[in-house]
Amino acid sequence: MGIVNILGKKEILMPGNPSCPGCGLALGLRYALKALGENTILIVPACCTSIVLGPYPKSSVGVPVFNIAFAAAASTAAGMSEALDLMGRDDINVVVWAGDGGTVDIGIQALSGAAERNNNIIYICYDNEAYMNTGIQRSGSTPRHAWTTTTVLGKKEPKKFLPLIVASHNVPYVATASIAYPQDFIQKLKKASSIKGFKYIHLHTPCPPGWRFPSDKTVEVARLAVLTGVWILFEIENGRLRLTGPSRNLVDKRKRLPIEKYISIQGRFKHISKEELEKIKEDVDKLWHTLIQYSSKENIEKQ
Amino acid sequence: MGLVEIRWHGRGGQGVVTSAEMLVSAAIYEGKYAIAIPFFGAERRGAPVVAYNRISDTPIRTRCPILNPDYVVLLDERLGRMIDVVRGLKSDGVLVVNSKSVPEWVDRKDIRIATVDATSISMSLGLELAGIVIVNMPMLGALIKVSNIVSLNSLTKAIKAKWKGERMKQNLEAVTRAYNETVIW
Amino acid sequence: MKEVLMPIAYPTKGSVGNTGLWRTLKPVINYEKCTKCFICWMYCPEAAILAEDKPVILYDFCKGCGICANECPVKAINMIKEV
Amino acid sequence: MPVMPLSGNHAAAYAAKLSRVEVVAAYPITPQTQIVEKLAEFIEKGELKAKFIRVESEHSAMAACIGAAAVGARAFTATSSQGLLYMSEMLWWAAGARLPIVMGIVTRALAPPWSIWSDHIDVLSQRDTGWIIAFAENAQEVLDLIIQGFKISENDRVLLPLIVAWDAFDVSHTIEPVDVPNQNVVDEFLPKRRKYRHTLDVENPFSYGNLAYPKDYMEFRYSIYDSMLRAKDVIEQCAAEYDRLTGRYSGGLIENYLCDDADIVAIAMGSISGDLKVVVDKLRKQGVKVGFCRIRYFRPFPSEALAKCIEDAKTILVFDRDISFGSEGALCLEVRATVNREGLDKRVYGIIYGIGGREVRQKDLENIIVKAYKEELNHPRKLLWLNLKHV
Repeated sequence: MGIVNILGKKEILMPGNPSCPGCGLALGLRYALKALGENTILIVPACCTSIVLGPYPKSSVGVPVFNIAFAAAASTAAGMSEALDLMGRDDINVVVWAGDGGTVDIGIQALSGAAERNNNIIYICYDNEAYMNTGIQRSGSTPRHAWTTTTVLGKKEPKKFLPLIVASHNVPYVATASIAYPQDFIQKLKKASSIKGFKYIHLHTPCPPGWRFPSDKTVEVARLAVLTGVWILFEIENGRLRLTGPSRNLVDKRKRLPIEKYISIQGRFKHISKEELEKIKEDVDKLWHTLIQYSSKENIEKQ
Repeated sequence: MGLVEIRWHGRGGQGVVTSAEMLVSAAIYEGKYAIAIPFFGAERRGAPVVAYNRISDTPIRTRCPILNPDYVVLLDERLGRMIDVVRGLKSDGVLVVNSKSVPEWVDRKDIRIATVDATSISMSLGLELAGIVIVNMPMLGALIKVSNIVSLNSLTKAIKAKWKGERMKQNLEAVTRAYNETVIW
Repeated sequence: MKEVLMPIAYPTKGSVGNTGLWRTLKPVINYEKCTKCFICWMYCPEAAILAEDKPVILYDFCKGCGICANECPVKAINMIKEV
Repeated sequence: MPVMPLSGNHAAAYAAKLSRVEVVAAYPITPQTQIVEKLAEFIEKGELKAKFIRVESEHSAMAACIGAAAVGARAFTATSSQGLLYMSEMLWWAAGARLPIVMGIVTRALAPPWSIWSDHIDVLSQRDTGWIIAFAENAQEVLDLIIQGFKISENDRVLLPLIVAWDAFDVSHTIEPVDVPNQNVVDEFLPKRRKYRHTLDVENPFSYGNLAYPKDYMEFRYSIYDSMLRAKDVIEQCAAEYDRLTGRYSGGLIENYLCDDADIVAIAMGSISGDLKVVVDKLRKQGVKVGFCRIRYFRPFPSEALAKCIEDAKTILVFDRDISFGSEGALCLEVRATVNREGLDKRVYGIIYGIGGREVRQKDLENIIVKAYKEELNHPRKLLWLNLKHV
């Protein structure tokens, strides 16, 4: 029962909601609500979760949720957190739960504003790497060469990596997480909840219909993303980057699983050529390089 | 007192809008009605600016621009060489100008002229900001001297309500000195 | 209307009904093999597995995604066809 | 109650302060900026206990107000022109979410070409958002309508956000004596904002605004329509109560200025109203039976009150400081609809004036009324653009 105690039995995301079978974001939301508890208000912009929340007059979550326009999540949350602070309610987590489109594309202005003002909110971006709610169109967060309905030959540009952009706002806490590593994610959420100011967590949430893999492989795909080094787990606290979870042991490239293992399991990459695969590998190496440079030397040596 | 209409000409930064505002403030102390309408252009500091005042014993509903003022107050004498500052000034109306003497460009015989060396007064009191001498207070003193639309006492009250400390003293001194030094030609 | 109508939605289990009907494959736990590690419970995106003294699947809501079967370290869960 | 020399914009800031707003979120734009500068000053000096959120856009300004209002705070913002259009999406959200927010709009023309001067197109483009929309004539009314605005907006049978609009420079920067009510008077008129059924609360969780299928959606829109109709009574009641407490009647759906026996009635909104009243007085002295009807609330549109006001007039002149391209002025369209709906027999002339701050003199207003009186105007189908340069 170790895991059960760590995660907690209470289910705030309720079964019988409209998520797709094997939905990565639903799993992420279930963890997030377990970690943050009932003193939480969710702000949800247009995204898959707008549907997962359930049709009026029923809701699939047991905390207050405010639906808001696509570009407005962070600013709405800022207004809420300031108002709650004025009312003396500093015990409530004001949490944005937004997809990658609503975060890295249309929502980035409001996100940047709230981050710069250091508004007291937790912003969680669940990244399924495309506009899934509208039917798999590419977003700024879609990785290079991935098929989407608007990049039928694969996306030409690399993934816009938002965590470091947010970190450039000098916010107190930025982290990445994966649904394959719930303990790591939950720890980060609890830490974020204890810090005052702007907290950002970027959660990798594979999507079976969008990434073209069977619904039972969601966690496996998420795990392979981490073990191949494609998705890197870290946290940046007061400007110091620290690798977390399995990523701690993957600074040495040779310790990572081959990227092919991650790529070949997903239909969205099935068209790619050898050269394109090499380009994807380059992108991964580049990100590792950037992150290693970002972390302090002693930090890396310790690992 | 019937309706009195005033047009102010100056340069951005000289305090035209503030003087128009102070006149409203002073009028309120006398139970009069007044309105200050700054004509707001997109211009920056140093560019010519215009503001209007209407003062009356009865409520003022009109807000369209003043075409035939009773008084024209000119904060920068040199502006008179560029634009027709006395345009529409009523016959027997008064041009109040920041100058030591009657400017040579005044070509109307049917108007009266009052002058005050506001620049010297303000400079001697250190009323300067970012390289521009703020002459609005002495010009206000000159205007009420020639017009009597509000009393020096009411204007003093208005100044005391708006500023404190050294700035208030400087402004009061500027108004009073100009009030006493204004020459009506 | 007597009152202002507000789009308020209250928490409800089965907000879209019994999603168990969506299922084509059904996970069945072989409790003889089950080590009660609760990894299936942990990874269920639907919260359709209860953590009792052993994991219990809520078939009313399980959509049959199969993650539990895929993640079970001892392969104690079989996906079988719904009849 | 002290009389203070205030610009329209500063009157708005005092109104928000007297209304004890709790959250202000705003972005600078000419000619609105002094409102929020003054509010920021009140807050920083501790004269107003509120949060000022210095947002990065107008879209976020309204979003922040929505967030604050959703958890029960009294929220205020202000904007103009392009800022209002950028915010537009969130206006629909605020109304749909039934959140009582009050916003000041300093009316300003839209670009291109750039213009910072007044017309009403910015506000009227937001006509159908579900916001109550009021136009103030002067700084006093800016103050009075904002304070009343919170009361109207927060009425639990209304629960719709509310705009008070006033004209750039003509009101926003013009300084006038404004009778500022004492705080205790305003407190009595406008108690602390209450908690509603839809105020978010962790003790009573619900999702707000979830997907509504066609079987459910339409009723929400009907409810807004229904509340707008009810707002008409609430607006009148609030004006009466405000009058009782302050001794000043400064509100209500319309202003009837000498319309009752008029043959010809001019209709307009905003700052031109004072000049129109002066012109009416002048023409009355000359024996012209003219009246002026000011539309104070454009939404809900006061059809019934207007119909009564113009009942006996033969000719109606509608002064629009806006143009709906391909049709005519928005106010004129409303007046025609009212005339038609009430089965009245009138000639209605549409006049477009003051676009982008174009100067209008009393003489211009007088000439056009006299022309109409002498039945010398062109056919009502021909829209008249006042002081248009020869093009």
